[in-house]
Amino acid sequence: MARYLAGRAAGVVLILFLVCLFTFIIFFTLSPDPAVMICGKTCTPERIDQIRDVLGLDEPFLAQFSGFLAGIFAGRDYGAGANLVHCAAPCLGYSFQTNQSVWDMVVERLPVSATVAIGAAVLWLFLGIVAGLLSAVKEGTWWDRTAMGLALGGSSIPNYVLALALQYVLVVELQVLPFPQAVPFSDGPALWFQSYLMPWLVLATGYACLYARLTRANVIDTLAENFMRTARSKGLSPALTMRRHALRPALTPIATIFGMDFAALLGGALITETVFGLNGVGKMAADSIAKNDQPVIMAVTLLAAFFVVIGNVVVDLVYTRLDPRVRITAR
Amino acid sequence: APNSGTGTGSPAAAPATGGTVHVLAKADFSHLDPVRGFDGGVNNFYRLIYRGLTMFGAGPGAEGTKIVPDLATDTGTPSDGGKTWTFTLKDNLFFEDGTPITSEAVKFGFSRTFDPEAGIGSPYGKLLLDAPKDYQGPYLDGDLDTIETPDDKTVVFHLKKPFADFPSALALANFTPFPKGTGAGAAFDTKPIASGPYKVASHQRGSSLKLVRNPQWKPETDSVRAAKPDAFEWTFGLDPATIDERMLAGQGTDADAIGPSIQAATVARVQQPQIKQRTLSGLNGCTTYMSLNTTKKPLDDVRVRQAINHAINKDTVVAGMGGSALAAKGTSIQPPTIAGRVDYDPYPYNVEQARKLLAEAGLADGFSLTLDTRPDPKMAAVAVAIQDALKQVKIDLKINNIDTSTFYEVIGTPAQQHDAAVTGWCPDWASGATFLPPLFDGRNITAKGNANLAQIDDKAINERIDEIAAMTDVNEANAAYGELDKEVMKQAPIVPLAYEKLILVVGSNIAGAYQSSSFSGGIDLISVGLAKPTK
Amino acid sequence: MSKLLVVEDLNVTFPTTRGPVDVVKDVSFTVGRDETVGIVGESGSGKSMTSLAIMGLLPEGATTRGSIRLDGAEVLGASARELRRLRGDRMSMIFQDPLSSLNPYYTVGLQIEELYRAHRGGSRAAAREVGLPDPERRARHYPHQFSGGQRQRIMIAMALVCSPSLLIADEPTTALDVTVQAQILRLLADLRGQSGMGMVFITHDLAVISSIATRVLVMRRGEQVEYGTAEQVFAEPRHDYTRMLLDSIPRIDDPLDEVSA
Amino acid sequence: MTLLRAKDLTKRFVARGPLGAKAGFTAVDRVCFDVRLGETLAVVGESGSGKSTTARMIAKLLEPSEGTLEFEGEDVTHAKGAALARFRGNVQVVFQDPFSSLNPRHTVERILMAPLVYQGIAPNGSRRAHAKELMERVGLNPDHSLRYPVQFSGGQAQRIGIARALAVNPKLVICDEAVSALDVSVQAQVIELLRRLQRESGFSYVFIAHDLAVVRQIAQRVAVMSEGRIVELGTTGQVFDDPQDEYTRTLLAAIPRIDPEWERRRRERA
Amino acid sequence: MTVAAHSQQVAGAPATSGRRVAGALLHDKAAVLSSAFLALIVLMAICAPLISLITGHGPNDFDTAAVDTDLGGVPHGPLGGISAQHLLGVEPQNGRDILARIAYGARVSLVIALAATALTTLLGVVLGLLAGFYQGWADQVICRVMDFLMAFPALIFMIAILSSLPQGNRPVLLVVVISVFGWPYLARVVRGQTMTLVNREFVEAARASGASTGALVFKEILPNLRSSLIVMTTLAVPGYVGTEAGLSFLGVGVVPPTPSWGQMIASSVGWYAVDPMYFAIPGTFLFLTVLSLTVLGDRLRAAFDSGEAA
Ligand SMILES: Nc1ncnc2c1ncn2[C@@H]1O[C@H](COP(=O)(O)OP(=O)(O)OP(=O)(O)O)[C@@H](O)[C@H]1O
Ligand SMILES: Nc1ncnc2c1ncn2[C@@H]1O[C@H](COP(=O)(O)OP(=O)(O)OP(=O)(O)O)[C@@H](O)[C@H]1O
Ligand SMILES: [Mg+2]
Ligand SMILES: [Mg+2]
Repeated sequence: MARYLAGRAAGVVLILFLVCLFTFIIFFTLSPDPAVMICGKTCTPERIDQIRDVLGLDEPFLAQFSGFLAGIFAGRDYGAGANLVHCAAPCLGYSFQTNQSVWDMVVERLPVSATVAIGAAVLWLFLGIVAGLLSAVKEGTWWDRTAMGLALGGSSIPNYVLALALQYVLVVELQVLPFPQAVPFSDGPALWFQSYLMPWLVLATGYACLYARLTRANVIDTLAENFMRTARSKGLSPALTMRRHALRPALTPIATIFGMDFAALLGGALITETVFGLNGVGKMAADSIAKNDQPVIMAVTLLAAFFVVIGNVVVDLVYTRLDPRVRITAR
Repeated sequence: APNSGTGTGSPAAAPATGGTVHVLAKADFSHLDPVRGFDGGVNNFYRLIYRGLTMFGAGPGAEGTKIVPDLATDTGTPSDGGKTWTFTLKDNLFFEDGTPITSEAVKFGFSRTFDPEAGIGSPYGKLLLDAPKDYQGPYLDGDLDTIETPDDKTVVFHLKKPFADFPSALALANFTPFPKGTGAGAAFDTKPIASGPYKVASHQRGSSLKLVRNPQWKPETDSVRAAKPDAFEWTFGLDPATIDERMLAGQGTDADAIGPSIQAATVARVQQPQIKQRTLSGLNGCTTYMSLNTTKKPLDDVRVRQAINHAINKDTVVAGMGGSALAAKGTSIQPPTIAGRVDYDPYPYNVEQARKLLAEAGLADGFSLTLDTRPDPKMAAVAVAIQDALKQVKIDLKINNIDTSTFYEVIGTPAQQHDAAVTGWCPDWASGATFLPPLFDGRNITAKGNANLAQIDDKAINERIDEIAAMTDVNEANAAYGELDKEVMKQAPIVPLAYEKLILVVGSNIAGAYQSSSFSGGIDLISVGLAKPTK
Repeated sequence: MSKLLVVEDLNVTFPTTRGPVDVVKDVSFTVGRDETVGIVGESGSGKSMTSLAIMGLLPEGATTRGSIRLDGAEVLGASARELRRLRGDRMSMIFQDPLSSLNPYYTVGLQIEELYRAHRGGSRAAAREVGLPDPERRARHYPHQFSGGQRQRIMIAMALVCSPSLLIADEPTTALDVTVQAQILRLLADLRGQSGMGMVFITHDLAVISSIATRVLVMRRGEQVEYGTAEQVFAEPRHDYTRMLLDSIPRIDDPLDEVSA
Repeated sequence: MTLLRAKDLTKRFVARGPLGAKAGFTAVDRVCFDVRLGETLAVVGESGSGKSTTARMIAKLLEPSEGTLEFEGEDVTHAKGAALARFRGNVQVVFQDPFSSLNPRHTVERILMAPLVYQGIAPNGSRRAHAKELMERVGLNPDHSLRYPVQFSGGQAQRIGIARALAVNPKLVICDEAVSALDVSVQAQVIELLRRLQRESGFSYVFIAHDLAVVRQIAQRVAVMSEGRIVELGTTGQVFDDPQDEYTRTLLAAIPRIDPEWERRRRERA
Repeated sequence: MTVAAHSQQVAGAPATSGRRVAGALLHDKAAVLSSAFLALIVLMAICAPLISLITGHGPNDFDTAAVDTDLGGVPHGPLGGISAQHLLGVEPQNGRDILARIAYGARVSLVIALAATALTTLLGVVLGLLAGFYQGWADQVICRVMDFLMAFPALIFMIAILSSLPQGNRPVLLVVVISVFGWPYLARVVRGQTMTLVNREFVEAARASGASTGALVFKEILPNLRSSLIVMTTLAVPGYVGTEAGLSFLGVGVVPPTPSWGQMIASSVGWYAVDPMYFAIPGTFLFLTVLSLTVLGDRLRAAFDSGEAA
């Protein structure tokens, strides 16, 4: 176990390093020159050179890359003379656009993304699994057809359409919710809840649809197993029969997907955060891409990669826990 | 809700003192440090917290582009044929922290534009002032000798060459005075030192910004800023469609709110009388145009460029930009808000004429062109409209989408630029001086960051530009630019497509709102206020 | 005293593309308290289907006709809730295929435990009595870690844990060696004596049937060909099939006829 | 001639405790035996004594922890590639658990054709006909060839497993309680089939069973296992008539019998 | 006679089971309707030029007369400008015919979505199965590659790569890029379930029957993954339609004015309050397509499953 974990940790570090390296290479070779963007409309070549110099963009690839890595582990200095600033480890640099410390930006925005992700995940797991389970149990009934039709419809509607439509109906027409705004929890739980409700709903819909259909398919398969007959022969309550015997085998594949989906969401829900004006990592990513703010892009990339890789490790660990037959072969 | 539904009057009514004006915005300001930020939106905002020697006037139409004194007693005295400018400061001027605003502060503020890291705003400081060639700003190189401060109230600028429009340049916020020695690094981006009627109370990057009154600002020293509300509050990061919905609904504090221009899809919804009466509409002062790369075949032939000018149906272009409510047909290079601009239409829509010109050029069978554009819906619509129009004259237009973040870099690099590009230009102030020379002076063509997209290098035009720049009478110069516009269009290096309009819906409690021609048609923040402030 | 279980004219039908197939046809028998009815017969003759019908656990699609009464109450067509109350507690079943009948995701300990918890009562010592060595440790193991016979004993333990009044055992000892089998048969006989448990015992081992069953039902192709006391069926079989079956029993004292080299 | 020789086969299972602590358990302990060509070796013994584990190891489905395995004189303990393929073609297995060893998503026909397909064997006539013929041989209705495993009874499923093992012409068939779920008449039929194949094609069997009567009928030699070890190995006659080991004696004593009185009465009536 | 016998032999198993399945599907109303709808869409895509010819509207022809340019370009008339002229109405602002754009858009959207789905499914299933089956270094390698692809900022990469590549054949490029980054999602699910199935006894049985690794993985294990696969692949279709739209929106998708359903839906977003039909029409087409695919997938599975007991 310890050896396995050590191996995985090494893998995580390797992947993160590769992601950094490749992202850096893309910027270095393919991506636009941020100096030009900063330079603005009345721009001279000298000014571009000057900006490149200030941002360190004129250095060779390896110097830039090692500087970036060194910053993460040991911190680094920016500028010279009176303008010198020390950026303590873990240093992700400063935004080209706003000069903010990228680490601070991430720390500030992560809670918003996490709130969005966790709330939505709770919602979609609940909705998806309950709907899928009910549909499986009532296979072929009108409930099953309706739920699965809705699930298909839900997955055919893009996020942004749903977001705006929901806003139109709930806020503009019915006026049951205020216009969404990121309200911190300290402003009162009710307000906070209201403000995140729509993002949760929107994000959860797409996932819930997938999870409902997957749950249904897997539960139907499981229900046909002989051990379900045994469970029924025990006279357990239907809830317990379902939850314990049918759901666990059916949910193991869903655990895999959930790990991936949730980890990806922690790295920011780009569209939803943008549409609802939530100041999370996703919006930061969208903004930084639009403005070619490379330090910020690097940071969100690294953050998302970190979550994804860790998510995958967790999924693998959970999987061997969930399915005892797998455990025996897991090194 | 106290102020929703029934409007308390038109947006133009005089505002009362007090209350909080809310502003709904898509994105946060790039920088609070005025030496760094430089665009219509942020310049409009800077006027609330910063003061300069001169400023743009307050009022609709031409009022808003007039240069008026701010900290200075007048708009400056030129001498030495316009090479030296002297300004005198008013009395009783203080910064937010109580330090008096002196000539030293003016000089310090101006010299900040030379800092290699901070001075990324407008280029005029370096372009105009006769500073040592390698001067790197006050933080690295100390004082700047070419700005004299004979006493606390007098400041004298020495320019490289005569520049009649210098007071206009000084109206830009980049030259905001600051107490000597402050603002190193990015200090002002987080904690600016206000000199205007408001100061920053709190700023959460990307989500909100709150301004409150600056008690050190003395109204009697300021004849331009009305500064009626007690506070301003920005909400950033909102989706455009959401902003439109909120402005239409006008619930709660949204009644006290102003926002950016509505989207095309919302135009039909602002036609109801209750909403229409709180709607402002006007030009944004920019020109949307298609540049034609005169170095590429067959665009090097003026007849081909003229034919393209004739062939493009600007009505469909306007439709693509959101219809007549959101754009007007473009005819001349300079938009109608520019002083001295002549209204004329050198190339009316005429397919026959276009065919004839192409036939003359030996291209009756058409050819193909590549158009650089951004994947922005509006730009895409314009590109498709052009494509559709050029089909009639057998020109096969290929659309090359360039990611928004790289677009300007690509088209500004002659080596990468294709045959044509759809883009726009806004002047820094309302005269031809910041419109025609950057776009059509052949000597400005650079290998990177090029603005002369047509790459036209015409001796006559270049010379004329120098002549006009040397004129000391601003009005005379403006009139000359109007004529130069015609001269340039004879060469047809670009196709003026449209002048974009803004439609602004304001909250029902908003008063004193008008569009300022100096800030891309945005609502002039120093005059806006509330009709009935609630406490 | 009323009978514990009365099965009357039971029919089980499966739909197939070639029309409905009757896998159980008009089967009738009764089980009294403290009585064991043995069912023997051809493989595929409907023995398991009959027992599943009693438990109300027939696979989806199967239809039933007839009547099954447990303690006088009709089981066929009883509500799900009613059945649930009966199952595990009043009647329980040992399934034929132990590996696929155990949930691979849970330890066997939990699978036995949950039944006990659901109905309370009963004896938890069952696990020990089926002869699994080291029950405490093995309870933490998963089904795939057991041998065939051990799984079968787990199934038996599970069925007995709540001391049901009716036990249906579908080939419960096929995977057990004869010593363990004898031990299990003794255990079942004891339970029958102590708590008056009735039992339906399905097996192919006629010797086992003869030692445990009070009455015997012989099935073939879904039909019941013979039904009577053990003694009558074994000593005076009436049907040809029964005779044939009894004649086919391999004999331990018959040595291998030497044919191969 | 020796077909298969197992030398010191040992299998240890490592069970993981809740905290990753390992506990070793030796399921099969230094087992040695050989199977001769055309012979039936029966393996009997206590439940959980390691019979199936041994069977899995000699079928090369489980890596032995120790020991070697020879087939036709060739060491196949670590056989791979072509050698393994050859081995697979020669050794077939009937599994103890009938349903678990049948792919629930395949029709019987497909299950029965699988060995042919996997080993690239084309029988005379079509594979499908071959599958139907196999079904008939083990007493299944060939019309049911398109059914799925769940649609069969336990005994029928077991016969599908037997039919699958016989689909190719193996030299050795390992039968792990292959007839336990069959009624005696079908059992007799299947045993007869196995013996005929042995006579005609020289099949060898490793026959694991609990039914000692069946063992006596079919096996030439018997191995008795207890707690992972072979405690006795000898000809059927020796083991049954003169058991040496204590456990073997207990085993033989526990065989259930029909009341001899009933037997007698029935014979008299007939 | 010989011919018949021969053909029966060659066709082998699929012939009879294929015929049986087809027969079962023909009796199923939902399956027939779904197939009919899919056929209609394919036909529409193929005959798009014909549709334009009949209606007289090309997919990129402006019709400013059909929209009100003074009102931001809303279509004249109710229901998004549905009229005898424009059977499914027109786009706001420029008045392009929606029917023509739907027909042409089907080409791009369906080709991209279906091809990307096919490719991701292929890659995901094959690599997922192998990783789950071997569980040794092969698993390690495949898993690390998956980790990398999933952790990699695909969007940034696509923008950088696609915008610096020549226009070329965009749809092909899109399919490749989407698939390369898309397969690990499915592969991980497949891998997980495979790890469970590998230990099942029937796999062991097949191994004993002499099955090669390939046969074990694809013939024995794969059929048992069907349920998850059907769900994931059918839902991947709308997902990829959306991805294409998103990429187009970022300027790296198909080049305007080429219509695609995703782009139509994306550009309809702002108009939801004024011209809901603009969204409803492409949205409905997408929904019905996915619904048809799902129903057909479900029914196919049921028909294959039923065996004798359908
Ligand atoms: N789902 C099904 N569809 C059609 N026929 C079925 C189905 N399930 C079982 N059968 C058939 O029903 C018959 C009776 O099966 P059952 O399991 O009751 O036999 P059994 O007497 O228990 O046999 P065994 O001793 O082999 O276990 C068998 O012929 C079997 O093929
Ligand atoms: N995967 C495993 N992990 C741990 N222990 C195992 C595993 N498989 C088998 N065992 C143990 O190994 C021992 C031998 O099992 P095996 O299946 O070989 O017995 P068997 O002789 O076939 O018994 P039966 O007659 O009951 O089938 C048993 O005690 C069993 O619990
Ligand atoms: Mg049975
Ligand atoms: Mg065994």
